[in-house]
Amino acid sequence: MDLARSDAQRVFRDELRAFLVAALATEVTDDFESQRAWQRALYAGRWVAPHWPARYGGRDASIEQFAIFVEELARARAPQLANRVGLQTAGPVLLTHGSDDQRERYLPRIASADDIWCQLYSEPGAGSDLTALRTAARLDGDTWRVSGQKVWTSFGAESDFGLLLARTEPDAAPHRGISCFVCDMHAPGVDVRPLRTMTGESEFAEVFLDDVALPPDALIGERGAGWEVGNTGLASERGVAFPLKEQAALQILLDELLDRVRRDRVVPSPIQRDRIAQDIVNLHVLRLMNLKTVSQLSAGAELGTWSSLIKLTWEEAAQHLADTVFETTGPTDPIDEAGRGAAMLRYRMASIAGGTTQIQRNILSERRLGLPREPRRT
Amino acid sequence: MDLARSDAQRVFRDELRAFLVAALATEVTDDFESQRAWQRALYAGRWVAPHWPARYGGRDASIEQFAIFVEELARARAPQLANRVGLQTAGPVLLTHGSDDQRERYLPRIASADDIWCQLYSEPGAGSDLTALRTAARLDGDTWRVSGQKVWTSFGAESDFGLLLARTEPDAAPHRGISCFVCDMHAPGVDVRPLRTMTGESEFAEVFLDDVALPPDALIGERGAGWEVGNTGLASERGVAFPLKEQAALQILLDELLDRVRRDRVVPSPIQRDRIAQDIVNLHVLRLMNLKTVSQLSAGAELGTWSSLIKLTWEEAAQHLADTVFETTGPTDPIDEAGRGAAMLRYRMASIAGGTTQIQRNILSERRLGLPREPRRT
Amino acid sequence: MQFGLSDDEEALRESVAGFVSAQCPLATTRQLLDGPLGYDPAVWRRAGNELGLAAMIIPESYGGFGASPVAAGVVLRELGRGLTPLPYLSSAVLATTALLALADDEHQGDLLPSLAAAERLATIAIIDEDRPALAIATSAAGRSGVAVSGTKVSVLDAEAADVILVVADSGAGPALYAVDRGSPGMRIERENSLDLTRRQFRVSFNETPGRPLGPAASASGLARLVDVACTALAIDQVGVAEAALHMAVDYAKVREQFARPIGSFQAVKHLCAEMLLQTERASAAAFYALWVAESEPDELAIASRVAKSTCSDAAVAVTSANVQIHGGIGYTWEHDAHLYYRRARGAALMFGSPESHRSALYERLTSAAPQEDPWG
Amino acid sequence: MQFGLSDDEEALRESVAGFVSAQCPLATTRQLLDGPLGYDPAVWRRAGNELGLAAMIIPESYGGFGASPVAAGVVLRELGRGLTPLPYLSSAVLATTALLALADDEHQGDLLPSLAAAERLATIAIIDEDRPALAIATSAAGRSGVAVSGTKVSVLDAEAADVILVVADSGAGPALYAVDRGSPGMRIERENSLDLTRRQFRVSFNETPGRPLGPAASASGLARLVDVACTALAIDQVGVAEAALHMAVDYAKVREQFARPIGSFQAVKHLCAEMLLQTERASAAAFYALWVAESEPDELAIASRVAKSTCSDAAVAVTSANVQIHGGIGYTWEHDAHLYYRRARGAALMFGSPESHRSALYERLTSAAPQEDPWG
Repeated sequence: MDLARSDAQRVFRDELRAFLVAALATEVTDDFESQRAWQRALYAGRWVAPHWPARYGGRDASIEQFAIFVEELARARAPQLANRVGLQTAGPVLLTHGSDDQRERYLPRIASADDIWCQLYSEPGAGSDLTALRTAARLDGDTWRVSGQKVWTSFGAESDFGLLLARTEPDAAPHRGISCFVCDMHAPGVDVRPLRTMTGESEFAEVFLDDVALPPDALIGERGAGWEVGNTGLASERGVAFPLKEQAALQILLDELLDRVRRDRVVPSPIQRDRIAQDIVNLHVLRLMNLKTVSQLSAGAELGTWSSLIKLTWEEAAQHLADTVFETTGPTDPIDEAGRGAAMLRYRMASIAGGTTQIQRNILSERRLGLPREPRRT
Repeated sequence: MDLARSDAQRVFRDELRAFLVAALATEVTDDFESQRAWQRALYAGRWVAPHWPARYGGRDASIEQFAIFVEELARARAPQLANRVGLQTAGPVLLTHGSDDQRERYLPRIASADDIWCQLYSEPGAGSDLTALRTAARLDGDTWRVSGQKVWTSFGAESDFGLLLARTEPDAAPHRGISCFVCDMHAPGVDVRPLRTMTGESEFAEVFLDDVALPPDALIGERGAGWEVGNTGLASERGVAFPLKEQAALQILLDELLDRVRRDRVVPSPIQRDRIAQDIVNLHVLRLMNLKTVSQLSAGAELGTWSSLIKLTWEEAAQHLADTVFETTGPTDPIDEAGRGAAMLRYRMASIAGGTTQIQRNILSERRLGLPREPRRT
Repeated sequence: MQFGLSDDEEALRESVAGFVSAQCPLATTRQLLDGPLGYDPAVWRRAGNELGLAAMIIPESYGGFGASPVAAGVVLRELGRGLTPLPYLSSAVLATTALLALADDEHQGDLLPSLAAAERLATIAIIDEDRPALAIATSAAGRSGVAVSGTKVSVLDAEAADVILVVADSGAGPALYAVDRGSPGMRIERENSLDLTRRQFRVSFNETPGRPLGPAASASGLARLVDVACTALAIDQVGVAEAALHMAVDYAKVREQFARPIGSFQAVKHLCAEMLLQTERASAAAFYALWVAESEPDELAIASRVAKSTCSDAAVAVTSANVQIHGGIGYTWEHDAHLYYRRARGAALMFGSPESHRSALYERLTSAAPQEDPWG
Repeated sequence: MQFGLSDDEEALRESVAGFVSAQCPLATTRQLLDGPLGYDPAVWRRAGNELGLAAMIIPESYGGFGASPVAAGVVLRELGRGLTPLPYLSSAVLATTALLALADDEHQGDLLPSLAAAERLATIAIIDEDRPALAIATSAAGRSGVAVSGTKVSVLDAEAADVILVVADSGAGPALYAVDRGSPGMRIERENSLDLTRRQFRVSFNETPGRPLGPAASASGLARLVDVACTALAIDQVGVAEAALHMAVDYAKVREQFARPIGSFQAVKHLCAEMLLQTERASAAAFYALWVAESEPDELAIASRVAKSTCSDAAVAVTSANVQIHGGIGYTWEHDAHLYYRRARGAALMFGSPESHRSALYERLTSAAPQEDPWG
């Protein structure tokens, strides 16, 4: 048990902090084009994806340094990166499974935010059961012809490329017949429509693919290996970046609330005080669970089902805190910029997206505790 | 919607109250023989089973009057009836399915507490799944020979007779091959051993049956119909008596707690105050749910799955209150006569006995909401 | 004894349910969300003419039907089930109850017949900004006419109301005042409320002319008004919870994942069973409070708080679970799940949070000797 | 960075686990439940000789091994897992910590070597009856000798201890006093505690002779002692929760109902998954507090309270769920499930309930400016 930071980590952090102080000296807004400009500024300092190889704009940083990077950006309240899906999802996939040509072509432009990427995985009929996806890619000569419908696509409207999962072998076992592609979002047949969520915002899109033609080199990795290819990085940088960013978002929300309590702008009842204290505890524990993630990865261990424990810890912390914020703040003085109750509504999706609570519990009970799978319907 | 009491009900209640005031004028202790004496005193006034026919010692009372009866005994803090298993379990079974001879022979002595009865249903391998019971009754000439093991038998040591479920048709479907018997607890081969529970008390027994011989007229109702016969009354007087008595027991516990709060012998924290308030709410709602039970039965409706809602309402209220009592009272001043935490330990069984929480939820989801049964193992 | 609807009450329920599904289905309500009132005044008039909703609890002497609180509850439950934004709660229940309890005969005779005929709409303004419900800060003063000053929040349907009944300090205690639409010094702002199907307003008065409707009210008279409001919201939440439960169960039966209906998984089944339990507990608590409101008024202070806290907790839990069971589709704007969740969350905080009602119950039952026989 | 046991720590864990299962299995502990001490002193001596438990955190200069709090936590977790009633927490952790923090060199030199050699046993008496942990009412006065008066509760292993370290008011603030076994005016009564595997005592002193061990302690010095106690109980509860989780999972795999292992039903599977989650969260919180105790002492006030509240809530929930999953058999005296439940319930209230620790966290993080960088 040793959680002390090494000198190298401190140097890395201090250099990053100095860069961020300078880069954030001027006020930055949070619209998409500002996020793109911010990503370019980071790219210029080689601070956009430090764990990537230097040849693609990174610093060959360790996973511990990458964790420091994510935390420091949040701590500095830096804007989001415009191309975060490209960096977190397409990046690891291409680095691991892309051809040399694909890597050269896409990775630098992902890092520089010249190309924006989105993810085309979920479908209306394939939510918890992603292996049930039905979007099909059919080989016509050497051209892939893709038809189907995708949902829950972030940056659908802004994207130049989409990382696509489609069924290429209709007769194979459900998770074996899937392949992973680069989909040109400007190609004919790609139709992106905004998807409005319960919060009233349209932060996602539905993407309709109608006989979209993709060239042979759109395929990433082996044909039929799309399940493994598309999930690359889920248990490493994505397994670190997402929870750390979410932890930071919750910490900011909690800090806002505590600040209001200190200034008597929120006067919680005794029960609400206990709720807030539980939020403090939950965030503290989430931080420790995330530390443990980094520790495991830096020791070279697979995360495996640990990710389900992180997911459940996060979703409980998020929903509890968002509910607290709603219940403690009056209608005239919301903490959320989006209005009172906005976080409470938004975090309903924490127990749904990325594997529902129920799916995580199934994974833990079967794969971590070794309890029997349920019987299949006869 | 009309919850007003009729004049007849008020007359019934007032007569009972007057009887109880007189009968309880002298101090009554709560050991078994005192409970037997108390039951005899009630029997003398025809107040032991008012819903029974007059010829067996009852008053042909309605279910609403029976509910009043149960509540008034609790309200007067009357002692328990020694033969309560006989009255609540054997009584309805014999009244509905017993032969004339069986009724004449057993019912008056059940009411007078001359015979004490117990129930022999649960087995170590048949808890949630009662249809899995393995105790077998085999016909040898005209004698039934019974072997097997029963658990969770109240009054095992004090009983003269046991109401027994045993498998008589080994080849029939699990719940079809069971028959219901009167088992003479003094017969050779009956071995009763005390079963100590987590509270440290031995309020139950294990009963071992080793080739016990039962005469032909020990069979109650049809052979193979034991499942229906043995569960008679579950959804009528037993469905009223048990929840009302338990409601009363919880009300007494809550009253004790509130009384201590009033006298500053318990000084709850703000969180504990909210817990206590929730206990007040829970008991109020349990009372209303029980009222609704009586209303349904008096309208001639079947309770069916409603009993599962009652069970869940009760077990939640019971465990919540018992936990509150433990948490709010110090080690030197327990509310429970049995010591600090005794109720908390005892009510662990509320979510296990009589159908676990999980079984009740299954019943509700499948039979009340019409959700699909789970697939059977292939 | 009957703990459940009588044949008459059941017939009323069916006709209201039929009216709601025919005249104001949720698809229509969605189209009115951005409209000026949030509902269609023509439908409200039809509800008055065809069902007598506006006149229900008004005594026959004022042109009403003199119906019981239980009957009003039957209506509120159906309007909750349909998230129907008609001004029934505001005008026909709360304002009417306030007039019957706190106005003198003359003003009752002035206002109630026009409310009964659905010719006019009223609402009540009782909750002061940043004060508990019964600590009335809004004041009414003046020699000839009366001028009302102060700010009220959570006023239902204030924009639609022809007259706002304001509880204000008369100098001799709180009393009821009528302020007409468009009176000078009155400002009506829509609150940025989570709930999209029940509009709430912040209404401020600055030397606004008001008509005194009756003498200063007793504390218990005012408290009873809040008790009635809590009971009304409680039964509304029962309808909300029942609708969400049925949506969830229906979806769980047809949505398939892993080649099975999701409703065949115990995780979903047991969640539905828990939703059912919460809903049934809420229903028992709300109907009991409604019955008590008429038949055992002394018990209303307790029964209404039990009902409001139980129904609020239930409606929030059940509508939240409904979102969860629907998964992604339940998180979309187009799906109705969020409308129910928003309604439940909003109603839970109106006229006191569950916690505040429990706190009041605790105080009542632990101060001095018990005032009620808990054995009922 | 390593958030988990080092090879040495893992080796320690295995040897303690081996010792527990060989020398003090639960079946043996059950036989000692009604005995005079609740444990076998010979086994404690062997634990001293073979594992060096008594000497672990005592500095080498006093005959100990100078081990870290994390190492002590590794031991506490195994003793919790086995419900092992050895006086490790009382003497080797709490009394030793108190001596190291509050006694002067002379008295450390007097007591620590004999504790390290497992020749003597000590315990601490810090919690006054009806007072919060740090409001010390017990007093020490006198000119030549010192006389201690007052009543302490929740004193561990008081009957077994050769010396009781009493925190009492010296006049200039609370300080540590040693009271020897059998001193006049001292009365030791076993508390009727729920927990059968950790004995607690009420100890009253009436003009009992005591030896002052050091100067008056600072408030922070005393607070740190309570923080260490909370951290120790937290990791004990991790062991308790882990044991209960494993019992439940093992049983769910073999117990059949409806012709299936009950562990194939989602209701049971998901309950087990939730137990796992609680246990893992608790483990992270407790090990972090242990690490902080040595490496970031300023953070201990927060980390220990987070750990104590998290581990208490987890242990109670997990041990209760374990009873539920076992069904009827889990409700029997002969089954071990209740011993774990009792232990968890008892430990949850020692040195402050989860609620009291949350309340302290709230006060700390909302009073004035934040004292810690929450970003870690």
